[in-house]
Amino acid sequence: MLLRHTPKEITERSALVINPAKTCQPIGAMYAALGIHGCLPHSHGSQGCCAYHRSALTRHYKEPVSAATSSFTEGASVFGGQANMLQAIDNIFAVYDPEVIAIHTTCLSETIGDDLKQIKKKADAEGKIPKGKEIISCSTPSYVGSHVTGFSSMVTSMAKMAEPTGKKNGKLNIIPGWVEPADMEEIKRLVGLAGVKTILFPDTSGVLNGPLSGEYKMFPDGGTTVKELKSTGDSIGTLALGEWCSGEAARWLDSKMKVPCRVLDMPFGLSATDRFIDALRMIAGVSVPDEIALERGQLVDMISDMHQYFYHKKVALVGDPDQLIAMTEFLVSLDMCPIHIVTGTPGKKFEARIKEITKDMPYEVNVRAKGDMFLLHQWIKNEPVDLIIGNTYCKYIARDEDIPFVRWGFPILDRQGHQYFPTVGYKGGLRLLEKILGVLLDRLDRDAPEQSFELVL
Amino acid sequence: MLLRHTPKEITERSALVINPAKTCQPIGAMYAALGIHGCLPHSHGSQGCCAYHRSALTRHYKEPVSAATSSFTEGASVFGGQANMLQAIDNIFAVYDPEVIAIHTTCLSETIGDDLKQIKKKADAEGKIPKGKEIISCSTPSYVGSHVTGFSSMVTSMAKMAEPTGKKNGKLNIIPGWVEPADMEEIKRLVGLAGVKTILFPDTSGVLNGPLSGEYKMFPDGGTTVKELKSTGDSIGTLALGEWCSGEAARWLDSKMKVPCRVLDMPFGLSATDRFIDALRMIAGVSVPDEIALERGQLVDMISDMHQYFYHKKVALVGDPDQLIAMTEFLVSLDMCPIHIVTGTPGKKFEARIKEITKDMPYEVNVRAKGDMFLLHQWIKNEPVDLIIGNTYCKYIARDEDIPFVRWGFPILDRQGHQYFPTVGYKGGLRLLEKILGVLLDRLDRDAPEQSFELVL
Amino acid sequence: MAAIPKKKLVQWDPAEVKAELLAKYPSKVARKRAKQIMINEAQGNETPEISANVRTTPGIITMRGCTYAGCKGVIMGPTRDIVNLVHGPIGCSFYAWLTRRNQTDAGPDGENYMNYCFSTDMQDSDIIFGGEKKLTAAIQEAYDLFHPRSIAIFATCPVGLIGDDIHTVAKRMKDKFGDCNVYAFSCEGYKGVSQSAGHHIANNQVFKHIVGENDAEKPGKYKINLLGEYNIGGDGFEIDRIFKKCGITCISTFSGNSTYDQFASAHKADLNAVMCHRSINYVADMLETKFGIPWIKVNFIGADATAKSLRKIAEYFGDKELTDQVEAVIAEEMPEVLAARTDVRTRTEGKTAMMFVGGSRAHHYKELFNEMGMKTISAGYEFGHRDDYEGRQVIPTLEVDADSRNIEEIHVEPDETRYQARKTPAEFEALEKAGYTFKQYDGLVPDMDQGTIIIDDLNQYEAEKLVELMKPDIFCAGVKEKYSIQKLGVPMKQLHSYDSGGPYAGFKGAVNFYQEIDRLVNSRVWSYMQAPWQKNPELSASYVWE
Amino acid sequence: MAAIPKKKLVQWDPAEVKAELLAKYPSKVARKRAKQIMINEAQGNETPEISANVRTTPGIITMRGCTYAGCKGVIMGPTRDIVNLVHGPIGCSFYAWLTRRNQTDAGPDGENYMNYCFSTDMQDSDIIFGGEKKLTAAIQEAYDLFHPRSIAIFATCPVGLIGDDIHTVAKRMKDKFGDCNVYAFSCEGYKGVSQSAGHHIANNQVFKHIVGENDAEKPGKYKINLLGEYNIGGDGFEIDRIFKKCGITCISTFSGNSTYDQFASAHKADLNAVMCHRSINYVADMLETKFGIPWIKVNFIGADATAKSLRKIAEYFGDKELTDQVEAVIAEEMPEVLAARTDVRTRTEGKTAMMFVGGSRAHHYKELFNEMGMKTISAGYEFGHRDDYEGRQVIPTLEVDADSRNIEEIHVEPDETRYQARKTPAEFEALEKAGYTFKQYDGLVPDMDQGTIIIDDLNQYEAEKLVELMKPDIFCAGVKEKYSIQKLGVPMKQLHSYDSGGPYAGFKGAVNFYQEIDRLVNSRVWSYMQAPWQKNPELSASYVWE
Repeated sequence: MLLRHTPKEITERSALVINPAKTCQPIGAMYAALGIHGCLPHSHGSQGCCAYHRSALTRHYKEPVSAATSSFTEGASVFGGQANMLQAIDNIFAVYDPEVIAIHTTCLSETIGDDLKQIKKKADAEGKIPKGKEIISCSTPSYVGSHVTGFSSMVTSMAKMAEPTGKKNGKLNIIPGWVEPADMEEIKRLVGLAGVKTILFPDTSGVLNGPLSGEYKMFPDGGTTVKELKSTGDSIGTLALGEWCSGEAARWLDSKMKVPCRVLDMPFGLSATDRFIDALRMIAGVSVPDEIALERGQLVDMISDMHQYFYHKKVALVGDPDQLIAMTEFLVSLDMCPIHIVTGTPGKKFEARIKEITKDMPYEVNVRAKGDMFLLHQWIKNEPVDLIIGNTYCKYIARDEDIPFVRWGFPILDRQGHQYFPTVGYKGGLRLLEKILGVLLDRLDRDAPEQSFELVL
Repeated sequence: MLLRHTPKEITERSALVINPAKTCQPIGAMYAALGIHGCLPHSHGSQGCCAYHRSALTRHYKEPVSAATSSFTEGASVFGGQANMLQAIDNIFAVYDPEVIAIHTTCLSETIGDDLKQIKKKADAEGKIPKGKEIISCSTPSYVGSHVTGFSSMVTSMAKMAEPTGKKNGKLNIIPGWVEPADMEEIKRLVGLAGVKTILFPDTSGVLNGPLSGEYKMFPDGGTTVKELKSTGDSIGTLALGEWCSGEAARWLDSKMKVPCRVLDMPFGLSATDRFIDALRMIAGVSVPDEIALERGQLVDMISDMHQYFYHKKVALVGDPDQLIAMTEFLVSLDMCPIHIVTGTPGKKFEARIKEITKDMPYEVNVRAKGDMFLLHQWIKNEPVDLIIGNTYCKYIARDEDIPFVRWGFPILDRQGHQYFPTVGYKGGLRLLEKILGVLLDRLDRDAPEQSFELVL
Repeated sequence: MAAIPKKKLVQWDPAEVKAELLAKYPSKVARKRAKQIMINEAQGNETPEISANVRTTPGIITMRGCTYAGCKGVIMGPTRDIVNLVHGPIGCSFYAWLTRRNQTDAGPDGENYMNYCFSTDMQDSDIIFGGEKKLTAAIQEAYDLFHPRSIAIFATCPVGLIGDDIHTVAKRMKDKFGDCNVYAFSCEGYKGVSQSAGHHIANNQVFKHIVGENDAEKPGKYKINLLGEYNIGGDGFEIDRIFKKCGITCISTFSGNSTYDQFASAHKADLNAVMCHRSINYVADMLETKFGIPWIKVNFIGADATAKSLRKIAEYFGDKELTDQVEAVIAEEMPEVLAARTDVRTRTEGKTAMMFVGGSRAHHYKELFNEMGMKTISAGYEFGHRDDYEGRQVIPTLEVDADSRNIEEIHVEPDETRYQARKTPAEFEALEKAGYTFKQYDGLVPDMDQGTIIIDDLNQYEAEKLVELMKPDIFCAGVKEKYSIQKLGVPMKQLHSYDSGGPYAGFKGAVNFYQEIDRLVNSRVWSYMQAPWQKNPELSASYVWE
Repeated sequence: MAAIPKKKLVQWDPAEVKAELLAKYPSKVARKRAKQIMINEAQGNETPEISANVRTTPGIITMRGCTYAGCKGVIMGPTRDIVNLVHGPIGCSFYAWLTRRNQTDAGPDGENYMNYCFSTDMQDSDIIFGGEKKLTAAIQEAYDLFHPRSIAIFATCPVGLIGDDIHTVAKRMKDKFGDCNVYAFSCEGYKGVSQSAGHHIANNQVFKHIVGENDAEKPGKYKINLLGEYNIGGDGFEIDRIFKKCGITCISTFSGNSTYDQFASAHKADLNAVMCHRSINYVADMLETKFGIPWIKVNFIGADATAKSLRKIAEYFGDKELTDQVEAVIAEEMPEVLAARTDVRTRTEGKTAMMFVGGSRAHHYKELFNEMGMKTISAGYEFGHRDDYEGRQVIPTLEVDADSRNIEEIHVEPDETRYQARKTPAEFEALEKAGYTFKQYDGLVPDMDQGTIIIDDLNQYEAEKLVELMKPDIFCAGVKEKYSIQKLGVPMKQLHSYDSGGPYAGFKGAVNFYQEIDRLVNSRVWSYMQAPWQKNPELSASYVWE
């Protein structure tokens, strides 16, 4: 057994986290910043943070991830990191020449109380910021929230780049939240089909799913441009996909820029995508194009064709709140039964939302925000499931307990495809069904006695 | 063991086929005919043929497949099927009112020598064919060729609908061959991106991957229209994808209609897709759009990222000639080693082509046209492989020999996805890589001792 | 899963429905179909007449298959230790390869050819010069590779037309091998009007070439044969389980999970229990005439029907030990069944079903729907005969048409040495006085409600109309029909292959079926067909920001 | 796979390359980097000086990690039966969770916490009010759940800043438990200038808190410790296999696949063999001073180097039995190695490599490339010190800067009771006369060719330039560098994690490495970057129909 020391019996833990279902804020801020065209994320802390975040993102995407660091020394930790930051700004513009430096803090710089706004002022005063270049920043102490809240903070800083001209641009802001590059691309495709002009931010498509062409672009072609970000204040409205990832930025634009917003669930699965598409067509005042209707119909068709294999299968889920809410709703709509649901990100309203979605289910539901995968594993030992959906770390549980496993979420370190094939939208729903069905039927085929080994399923 | 009676020792068989790697011509003709908009395929023979073909296609697509039959009785078999056919024409137009009836023969009607051209003449003479309606037909005796040649025959009959006006239509004919609806859709997308106007025939997209909407359309929205088919004689040229499936029709248009043609491999994998795209841009005189270049680069990127897992893995392949040729070339380009390759379709030039593609491989290659899956299984027993790629029937070999298995080809009766996600083109290549990698890594994870169970792959 | 409330009951007038179904047909077709579409107006014991087992109309999209399918696919397919070699072009053998879900237990001897597909793959040269040489070679190759105890040869369409004498080839090879019984079936697809002819051809040959081949005594006190059970989805395994528990010995099953030796020993049973009346009642007659084994109609589809059938078997043997054991088994099995039934009925009561399948199944499964409180509002057979609808009493009056004439009828005599009456005339009389009925089957019609619609050889066009007009909660037929029905938003259950479900026979099967139907008729899925923007299509202005 | 011929050799002038690398830097940075980029012009035994183990420049994208990574990730990570509890916000523990490929064999006792991740997940309240209470509770919960023999605590950045006294907490819990050794590491990420400081902090604590805890005698005739081997991809398993075969007993490995008890018994060995000089040479010194165990530098990367190292160990013990066994093992293992080498050399001869990794690896792996006939045209360390480049003779001259000053240096004395010289002065003298060298390491530079470029703390910008200018056939570094290099069309091999390959140590490892490099430098893949239309871009007219 890989996790041989995990006991079935569950004891409450007040201080010890084992096998976390979250990581720290800065990596979220870094991922979000990569969704700005020509942006170099910068980690204001000791160099290890930056190294770890770059490694984690690189392993997930199998793509280069560039980011700089203030490389704090012990001295800097005592006397403050301003000198390091100013020096970094000089060097970054001199050597890498990005359009934007997106700085996030760390537990280190937060604990010593570095003030980025002040540092930026100083840099400005000293003329360290070349004309037309931008520096944005957000506060992401690792001891608050999780990678999800860090992502949200940087997205909010992106929103704060808005420079309203007073003249509406006729566009819709869409904040996709922490989804894959392929998902962002798919959202753009759907929006395009619906004939809505949009500003999508952040946008990591074309950044973290790039080609191999013999050329290395430190700043790839993708990403939301500074021009677009400045224009978000002139948009007709904002759709935020996911309360945890995107709500704050949307509400800031609403309250400060008077750009009305609506926070929807991330468009995973049938119903959440329905609500997204319905919002689009109402905002745009268009009727839904046949192509989208066809994709929807195909998803419903596959649900009906394969329903017998989904029906009442028990599922354990671990991941981030926005994703889990949409996935739970999707599974329930397939008549599957998500019975153990864990996120490491804090937030009681997550538990409430899940309970609401699962209230008609024939099984008792275990849900925990600020939980960990050790707890999830113990729940599974007490009430086994037919399927686990989560990030790569689930493979240790899946192997120990011999449970079919679909990789979904962050990080996925041991398989390919997530950066190329979307799971949002109706087509994404088809892909999720294909994957879920694949592992369930593989298991059926594996365990079937020879008498009932089936050719046709 | 499911195939417990299959001996390792190989003895030549002159008369007995066991576990065929092909089926008969009529089903190919039926599938092709479904790619015409508003067409009802008709099987001129006893009703069992039609029932079997409809069932097989239905199990593969999980979609309705409508086709009529002459329902031969013993009497008809003695006195000829003309009366049945004429009666069928009456009933079909009266009850189902299709745009086209696409008739194919069977071993029965061929053996007794029914003459469809003559029957059609008679129907015409007797005014049984309503104005503006079409009847096309092809000869598909089950005792010649295979489902692939049957497909080709019906496609050729579609080409023969050409009614040149003498005025070029500026379009390119593309004959995709026996690929999935999703593949035909993907070819249209690529061609669209390349800015080439085309007539794609047959086209089963929108026919066999339809939505569930509460409405049943016996004749779905998809399919090549009669108008388009009549116009193929005015096209600037024809690209036939796959010698076996599409070559004959293309050459007919070339020799009879003076529409120049080029026969390419089916665009599965990197190189075959390269040749397809290169042909498109040269014919259209356009440069390849960035979007296609990006998709290509992504495919190359994933090949390089995952090369270590493909390198020198042995593969057994079974399927149809055009698909196998492209797939073999693709696998070789990944440094994989396809060592056992079987098609049930006759054709010595298939073996020659495969030998050519695999000549630099470090292993001896077994290739057989007009072979069967019993032979393939015996080859595998004698020289085991790391992967099997083929239709659903391979699952019996895969389970007995405990070999990773990727479903690809026809029929796929026990999994979903093939009708929705293309495997042609660069994106299709990414999907193939994802699937191959998936089963190889699942096996790696399954068999890894705990010491070397990997988080990151 | 919460049951989705459905606005029921759709009102329809059967006469109008029938008129609708016929409206679009050319008059000739309309006249023909009118006789095959019957509004059930049974009064007392006089049943209206329906036209059945008649030709399919060319061009009308039928559900039917061919004689080969009935012979090779249905009857011989489930037999595991016979090499079923199809003589003909490749297709017919390919399509019958593992596509029916007859489950098989390879048993201790481990002989199982079910997963294999054997064909002579005839080529044009064989059509021109004849296929006997190739057939002979193929039989030899099969024998050399596998040394099976038996090889069966099946003719597909061209074989009859080119005149290959497959029976002589078979005989020659049988004599040559000595240790392998070889015989052939002239089941060309163009014969007869449906699979039914194929069943007949298959059963005749089994009777002629296999039954009675093994006279060795078989152990067991209460010995029966189960005729017309094909072990789809493991039905036969469940029935075997029950027989075993009751102490009943099943000498042979025709032909689910069967072996050559079972057929060969069939004459050693003391009672024939007939499941699928259509496919095999004539075998029961022949076994009675030749060996003196009486037969009764049974039905193991439905828990109550299962109990009834078990009691009927026990009553025949008239032995308290068996009767007690049967009652004990029923008492043990029923509670779980009733619990499941009570549960699902809260969600299925009053819902409606349609069934168009087989030559007996549509009748058998009505039992299960009854148990769930569901009403069968329309039903019919794919390849049934009039007696399957109206009851065996019509058999003498059936006229044999051109298509049936060529299907061989075997004339059998009592076997000089092996005929043996199973009971004394007095015993039989006593049983019958007590209301016991031998070789009795009343058919589907009497069990259908007044005003329901019974349709023979339903076709795709009529099926679609029927669903549109009568809006059933579930529709049952085969895979070809499944998806066109479901496109209409009505769940469709395959009753040939069970959609990879089952078993549905016996007690456990009943529970499986209850739950499966509950899943289908109460699934959320059918509520997804409409998108929100279809439900309220008004636009723009109405969008509410936070 | 056919080797793809590549047009070699790119001509470049090292001085120009260096100038190019520096051109874009602000002058201050350029001056600093100039000292860390050295053109190798070694004459005789005088090696030029390089600046190393100095601060990373803020804003310059470095390959380096932090002190915590070196301490928890590298040194303590591979130890399986110690619960490694990270005190700090969640991230640091999460990122070090199974991301290094130290393989572990749970052994007979089955204790293995490698697959677990333990953290106190500090929250803002802990930062404000102090984290000692939470740490105490977490240690207690870990103890109650697992009852491990030891718990190690690691401080991340904020811990030092808010002044949690983790050492006192550890001591208190150790005393409380009695049966569980608890100790802490002040390895905050901001300390030092690279992972190197973390290695030092870790090793010091291991030496202080664990080494010498178990005085029980260990069986074995030729007892050694292997220092600085971390069992990445199973390297340690291969070395253990070879030791076993030779009859050498490895008392403890620092710290690949190690256990608490191995560390505790390290003082029972008679020789310390040092693999990674950078991470552990000072431990070797301390073990010698305190217990009298002499040390030698070894290298098991490369088959020849492995043979050389085995002979060196055997020579130390000076026992014919061992010498013969070692020779026998080498004789048995080498043929397969040479066969593989000969084969791949036909495809790798003359190709070029670059390596920028670790504090010794870049040097060790040069051996393997040499064996393949490949030239290392540029190399350097990520966290090496001057002695790793220039050799130990420079150690006395190294000035301790502000960053290193705070990294504790332990002063050790000979152990009164347990110090014991392993050989007599005469024996040592004899060995040295025979040319045997103890505690000797000459560093990377002398092994590099004239005119090659040696670069300390290479950064992403320089790496990209270097590859563009010198076009190596393969580039070696870590995962962060992998894909930017490969985008340039140059295969990149990770020498931290081996890209899920390995083992590469010892004899079998050498064969693995040959084959892996052969795969990489001769892969077809790099020829696919250009599409056909890029190769001949002319258009339309030229299309040839059949």
